[in-house]
Amino acid sequence: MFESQEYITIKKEELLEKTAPLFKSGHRLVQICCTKLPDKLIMDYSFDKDYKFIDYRIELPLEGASLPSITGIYFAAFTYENEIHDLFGINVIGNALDFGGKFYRINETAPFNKVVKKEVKNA
Amino acid sequence: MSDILKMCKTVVSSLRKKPFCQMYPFKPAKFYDHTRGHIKLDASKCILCSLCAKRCPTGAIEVDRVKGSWQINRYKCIMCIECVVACPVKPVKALAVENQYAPPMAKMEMEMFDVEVKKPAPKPAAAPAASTPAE
Amino acid sequence: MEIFSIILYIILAPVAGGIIAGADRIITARMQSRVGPPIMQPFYDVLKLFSKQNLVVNRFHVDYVLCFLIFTVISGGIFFGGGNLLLCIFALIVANVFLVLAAYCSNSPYTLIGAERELLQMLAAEPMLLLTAVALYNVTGTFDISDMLKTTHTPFLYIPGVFVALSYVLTIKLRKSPFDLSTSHHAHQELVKGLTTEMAGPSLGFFELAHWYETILLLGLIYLFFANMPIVGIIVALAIYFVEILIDNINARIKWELMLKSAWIVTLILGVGNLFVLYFLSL
Amino acid sequence: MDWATFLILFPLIPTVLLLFTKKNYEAQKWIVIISSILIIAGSIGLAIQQVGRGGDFYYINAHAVNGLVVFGDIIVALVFLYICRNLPYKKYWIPLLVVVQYGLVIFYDLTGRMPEMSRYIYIDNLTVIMGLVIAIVGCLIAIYAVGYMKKYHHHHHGIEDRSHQFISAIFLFFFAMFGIIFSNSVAWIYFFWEITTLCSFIMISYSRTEEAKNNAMRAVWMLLLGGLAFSFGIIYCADTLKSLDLQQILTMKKALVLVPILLFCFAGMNKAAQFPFGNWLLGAMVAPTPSSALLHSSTMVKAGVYLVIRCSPILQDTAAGAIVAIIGGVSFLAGAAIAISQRNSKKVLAYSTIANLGLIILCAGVGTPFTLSAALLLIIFHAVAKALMFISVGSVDNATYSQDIEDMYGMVSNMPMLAVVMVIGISGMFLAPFGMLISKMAVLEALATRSPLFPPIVIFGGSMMLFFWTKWMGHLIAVTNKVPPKLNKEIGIEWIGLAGLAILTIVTVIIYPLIGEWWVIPMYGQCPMFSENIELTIGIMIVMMILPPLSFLIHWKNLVYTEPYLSGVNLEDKTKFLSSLGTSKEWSFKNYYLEKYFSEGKLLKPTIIFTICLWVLMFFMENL
Amino acid sequence: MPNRTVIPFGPHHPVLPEPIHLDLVLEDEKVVEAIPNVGFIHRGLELLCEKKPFQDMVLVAERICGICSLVHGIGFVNGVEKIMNIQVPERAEMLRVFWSELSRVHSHLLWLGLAADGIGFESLFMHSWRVRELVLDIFEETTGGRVIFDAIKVGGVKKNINKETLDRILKQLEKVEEEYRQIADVFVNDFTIAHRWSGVGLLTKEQAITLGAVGPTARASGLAMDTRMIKYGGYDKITMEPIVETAGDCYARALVRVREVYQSFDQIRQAISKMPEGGETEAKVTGFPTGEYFSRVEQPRGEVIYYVKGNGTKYLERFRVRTPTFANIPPLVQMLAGCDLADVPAIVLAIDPCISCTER
Amino acid sequence: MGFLKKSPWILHYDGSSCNGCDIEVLAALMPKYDVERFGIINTGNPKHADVFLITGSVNEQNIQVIKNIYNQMGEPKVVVAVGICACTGHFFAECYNIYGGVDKAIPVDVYVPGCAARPEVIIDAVIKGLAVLEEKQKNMKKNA
Ligand code: NFV
Ligand code: SF4
Ligand code: SF4
Ligand code: SF4
Repeated sequence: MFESQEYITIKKEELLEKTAPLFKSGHRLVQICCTKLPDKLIMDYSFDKDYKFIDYRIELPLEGASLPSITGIYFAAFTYENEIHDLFGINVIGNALDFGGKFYRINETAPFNKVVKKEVKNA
Repeated sequence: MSDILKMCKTVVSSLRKKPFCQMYPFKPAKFYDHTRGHIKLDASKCILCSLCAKRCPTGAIEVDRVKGSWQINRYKCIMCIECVVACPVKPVKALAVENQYAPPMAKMEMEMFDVEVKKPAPKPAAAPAASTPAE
Repeated sequence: MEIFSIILYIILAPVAGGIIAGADRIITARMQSRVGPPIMQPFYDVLKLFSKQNLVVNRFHVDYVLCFLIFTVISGGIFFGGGNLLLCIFALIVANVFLVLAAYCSNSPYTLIGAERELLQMLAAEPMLLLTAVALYNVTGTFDISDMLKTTHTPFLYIPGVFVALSYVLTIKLRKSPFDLSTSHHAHQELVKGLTTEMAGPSLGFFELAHWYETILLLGLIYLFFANMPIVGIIVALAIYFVEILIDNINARIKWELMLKSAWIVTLILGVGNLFVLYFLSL
Repeated sequence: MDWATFLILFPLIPTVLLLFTKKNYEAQKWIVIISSILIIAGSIGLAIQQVGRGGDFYYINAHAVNGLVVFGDIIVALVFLYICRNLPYKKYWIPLLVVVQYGLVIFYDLTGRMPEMSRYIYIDNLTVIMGLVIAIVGCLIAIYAVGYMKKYHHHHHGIEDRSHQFISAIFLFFFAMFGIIFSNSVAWIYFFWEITTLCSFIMISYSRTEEAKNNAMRAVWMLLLGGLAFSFGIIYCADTLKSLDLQQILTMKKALVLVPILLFCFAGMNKAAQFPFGNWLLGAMVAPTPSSALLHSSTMVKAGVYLVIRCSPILQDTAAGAIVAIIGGVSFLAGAAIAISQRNSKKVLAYSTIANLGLIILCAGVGTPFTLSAALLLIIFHAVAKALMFISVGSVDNATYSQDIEDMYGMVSNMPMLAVVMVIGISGMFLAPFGMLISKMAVLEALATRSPLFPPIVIFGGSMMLFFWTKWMGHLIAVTNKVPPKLNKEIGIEWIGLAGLAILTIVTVIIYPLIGEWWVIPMYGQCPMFSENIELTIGIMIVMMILPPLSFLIHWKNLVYTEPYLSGVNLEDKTKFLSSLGTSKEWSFKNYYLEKYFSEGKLLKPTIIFTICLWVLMFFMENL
Repeated sequence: MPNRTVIPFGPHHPVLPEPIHLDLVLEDEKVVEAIPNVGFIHRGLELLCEKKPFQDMVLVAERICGICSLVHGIGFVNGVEKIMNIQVPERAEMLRVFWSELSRVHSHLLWLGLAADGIGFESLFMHSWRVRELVLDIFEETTGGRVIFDAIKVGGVKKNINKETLDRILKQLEKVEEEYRQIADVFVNDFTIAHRWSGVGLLTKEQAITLGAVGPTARASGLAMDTRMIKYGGYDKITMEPIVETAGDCYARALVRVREVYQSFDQIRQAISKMPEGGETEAKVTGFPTGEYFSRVEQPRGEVIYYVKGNGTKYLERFRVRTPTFANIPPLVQMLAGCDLADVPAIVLAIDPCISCTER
Repeated sequence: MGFLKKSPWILHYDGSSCNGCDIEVLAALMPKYDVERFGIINTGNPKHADVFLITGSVNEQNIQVIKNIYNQMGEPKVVVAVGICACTGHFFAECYNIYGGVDKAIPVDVYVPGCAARPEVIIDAVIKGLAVLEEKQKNMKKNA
């Protein structure tokens, strides 16, 4: 048996205003996930209450993407945001507990997003 | 008071009982039928088709058709048994799972089996290839 | 005669202490449903430690540990030479202070915290040790151990409370759970190996050796409660040690606050209380 | 001239001379050194003379100068009033204290109500020991002070250099102290008694800062309370007992003399900074360190305990005596407990002084010969070690501008010699075989048979002392890998004081059986911790002291140096580790202060209330 | 000037079976600040999906962690089966439930032991692991491995269990349960354990929600949340109620786990009784995955999420795991503030941290 | 002196293992296998240990930790790489963050195969390590 899920695509600017009501209504942040597609990155913000799964999706460009941090609403997001910064090279603005790229100390920059990596090397 | 002595029962009873210890090196290790110890090759059966090597997710097996050698790196093998499943030799496969685990070593060396190269090299396994998703 | 028994102590105490430690490990293992090491294991351990490299953070560290050993031996020597019990306990305290200093001088965070914990343990345990001396004095009328042994009545009968309280703090001194706060002599803990973290090879060997001497000395203290009945005394001392092993195995390690409070409360109620009872009875 | 008279009067010469040496350090130095030598020689002379006399006491009649004492009283009273000239708000009762007590005493004097007496100066072994302590320890501190004050003004810029006055006050102090211990007339004692108060005011207020002035004022009024009790005692003696002769009073019937004796004890314990009066001593910390050293070790507080010990024959086996002992015990416990939570080295020392004096008072309150001799040992060892501790803290302060114990971490790498001296001092305070521990053992032995109340007090207090001393000592001896900060390390003439006291700390331990044989046993008939075979005892002491330094000389072969265990995140720099955020971070360690249980805020108030209750109870019980 | 001691805690530390690093700032023994750091086990195995065909990714998923290995496999194949629309035979589903509950028992026993070790209760540690060995015997008998089982594959399971063995296992379970009861009694009632755990590492229900706690950590704070309630896989045929405690301290977390073991015993019996006799244990897998799915399953430590996205080749486009420990790290930071130094291991262990899961 | 052989104290560090080998190392200490029979104690402190059991492969972040711990152990010491992660890096060797087996960081004396290595093999390995340990001690003496 599988639960059914749907993914709601929103704009980057809407993120904060969409998450705040969820916080108020007692949803918990399930996860933040980033996926690299050949032409873009997609971010999934998943929330849950009473086993009901809500997923907001944001599309981002491959290079030089940036995001507002939701740590102001969900403090727990800091782990995900640091991780995404380290692995995908997405610049998360306003992270409440910023490890400054040292969350995972890896010897490559943004291994999940090779495009960014090349750029950094050239720079 | 009794709260402080809760563990007493277990402790004192184990003091009376025989230890749970299996006394390993002095008594042989206990294995089950399914126990995955190490992969053993029956060199006489192997046809050097290298299907096992292709299937192996860790690249532990190396097969050299020319020299007639079948090597396994025990330090890469994860005992997933995929190679055994993949081996096409019938009715008894050339590869088998032994219960006894591979011993620790001071050097990492490939374990080599010399396989007699059968004169007509069988066709590179066309039939079994279908059963596994194509490479 | 005294010299003779002192020499005997210096030679035999580590042997006896090591065997007791070995038995301790076997019994502990059996309590945990294991087989456990051979009884001579502690000796192997210590001899091995002496054959290892002497790793130090700075050299003074070894000296302090050596002083710890020496003073423990001195304290035991005073005890078994029939000297003054107070002097013996104070020498033991000095030994302990040297252990703490050894930790301090090595300048490494976990040892330092271990040192601080050891101090807390001393704060918890020393009062009872000294009180034992005072109580024994009240019963036997002397601080001299040689004279105490000549007593005709059994001190235990007069000061059972002190005996129980002493057994309680003995758990601290023997570094057994639930009071194994500063060295983690047995299970693991938040301080790695606490006080002994920086000790390696020979210096750890000294530490273990001193611990054996200490164990024998403390069991001797128990023995004094039955000074007029040698056999009973020895049996009770060993029984107490067994109880300590049992306690070690049926308790989690507690935190320092509870340790300090409980040790002091036990000292005050059982120890001091017993003295008061004795005082009023003899009035 | 008699040694005693010499000792009383001679200090006045340097006192006066020094007043004319403003900023002339050379002159100060020589005056201090020469007079110190003379004073020490005097005290030793007295001591030898006393041994020769077989330990008996004797009296000197000095009726001629009795008039001068009255005159002195008037002057002192005027000085006190002068001090009170610009009082802080609402403290008008301070001059009132002065007026009442001096009014009474001078009135009695001038109206001839004071009974006549013939034996003004009294010398026995107790006085001799006190004399030795005051002379030797005090003079070493005085010499130290010369060097210290120079550096003190080096880094306290705002303060006017009046060090000549300061040092002169030290000698005035000696004058008063010798006066107290040699006098047999309570009126004389009272005169000298108040001079010490005056001296401490001068010293405490030295820096003239607001805090210093306040603290000095507090010291004055608290001490004047003791003075008041003293004057009442004198009046009582004069009126009811018709005698001012202390020795005579002590031989009277207990019931008769208990009231004045208790008043004297009150004065004594007040001076010895027992709770609830501990505050003045704590406030005295603001003064330059030599004055703390002086107040805490050989003078001032020792005058207090001296008086209580003098009175102890009367206290023995009385309920009041027991309460005196309990007050001492409470001070001992509270002082030791609060010291645990203190970070400032001088404060730790101050609380430990209160505690140790409490122990002495405890012994005096119990009052058996056994405890008294233990108390004597305590006085000697405490004076030496405490003086050493204070002056070394002073030197550290001069070098690092900090009195914080945490800042002394790793001192042995920065200032090894000073650290060694301090370690000796601290060992002297609590470690076997050093003095304080011997005396504590003596106390325990002496108390063991008494009521079961006292041994636990000693034991618990002792354990707490062990705690704070050891953690301090540990800080000193930690061998750090840090580069030492640039320090002002020159210690000049102070070394005489530092080294002298350090050697004294060790020597007193070695010769203490002799002290016992020459002075204590003749007086009290016994000395605890003193067996027949002195040689063996001395031998054990020496062995215990020599072993540790010897072991440091061992040449360890095959030492392999490594870095400390830092959970595997060590960095090249041994003081740093790789932090969570990927930066290098310095690890640090601070001692435990257990403020949750032992802080001033938690313990001070209950102690004060409790001791006040005890005091009230004591006087109340007398009337029953 | 506060008395601040700064020390590193971990990555190598004997009470921590796994490397986690904390910068601790202490006052006496009180922790005033604790900054966690992970990454010592980061392997980056999510990216292996570009190199290994999706069937082999089960092996990879199982090697995310050796404690919850089997459930990792199940979670991953759940996702793949969903996007490939594979109907798993019922017997296989029940076997999966059987194994995953058994592995919950093994994981909880392991944790109880480690947690006991963290508070210095060595003999309880030993005894918990002694009981755990009995569970491992069942595993070895049925799958051939002690900790890494390799029993799951896309479309079903690799190993079948015959009837006699199942009966024997049921008997063995009786024995395990009896032994366990004795140990559980100690955990629930012992004085020193209560002293070490009760009131330590508090997390209120609100904090649990906002900080995103999952699993026993959340349930101990009164949050009735158990992913098994969404009835994935074979769980639709199993009846259960989430186990909830309200105290929100380490003790409650231990109690939740202690009680969950009983619950798992019950579910194992349910699974065995509901297992259809005979029948297939694997479905045929054809084609390549396309589509995406967030598969959610309940691990011993809480809810875990596998995101699988196929792109029609034999390699997955994206494989991502969000593990329970990862979600429990922010609550951990919250819990650590203000505790004692001696409580640090207790609290860290109370969330049952599995760093290899967290960092993959 | 053959005491080294009779009391090898182990230290265990989890490199980047999946916990599989890790808990098997612990299991070896537990009642069923009880390596204390051979005097083995899990010390948890590099300065006390003789045998370094390391599970899991080496990555960017832990390579320095492993080296630090290794350097803090007193000679003679042996290193046992437990599990194929520690030997060769498993298939994680292909991952971006993994350098490979433990021998990339420190010299390894005994390699233990298996994923996960069974407690029995771990016992065998430690015993095998003891021979190496003795050897090293002899060399140490010779050089001294
Ligand atoms: N349960 C579990 Fe895991 C997973 N997923 C988690 O943190 O243990 Ni290794
Ligand atoms: S068992 Fe698996 S890993 Fe081992 S050789 Fe066979 S296929 Fe390769
Ligand atoms: S698959 Fe079988 S026959 Fe072919 S090479 Fe491998 S072992 Fe030999
Ligand atoms: S070898 Fe296997 S079981 Fe061991 S750590 Fe590596 S993946 Fe885990």
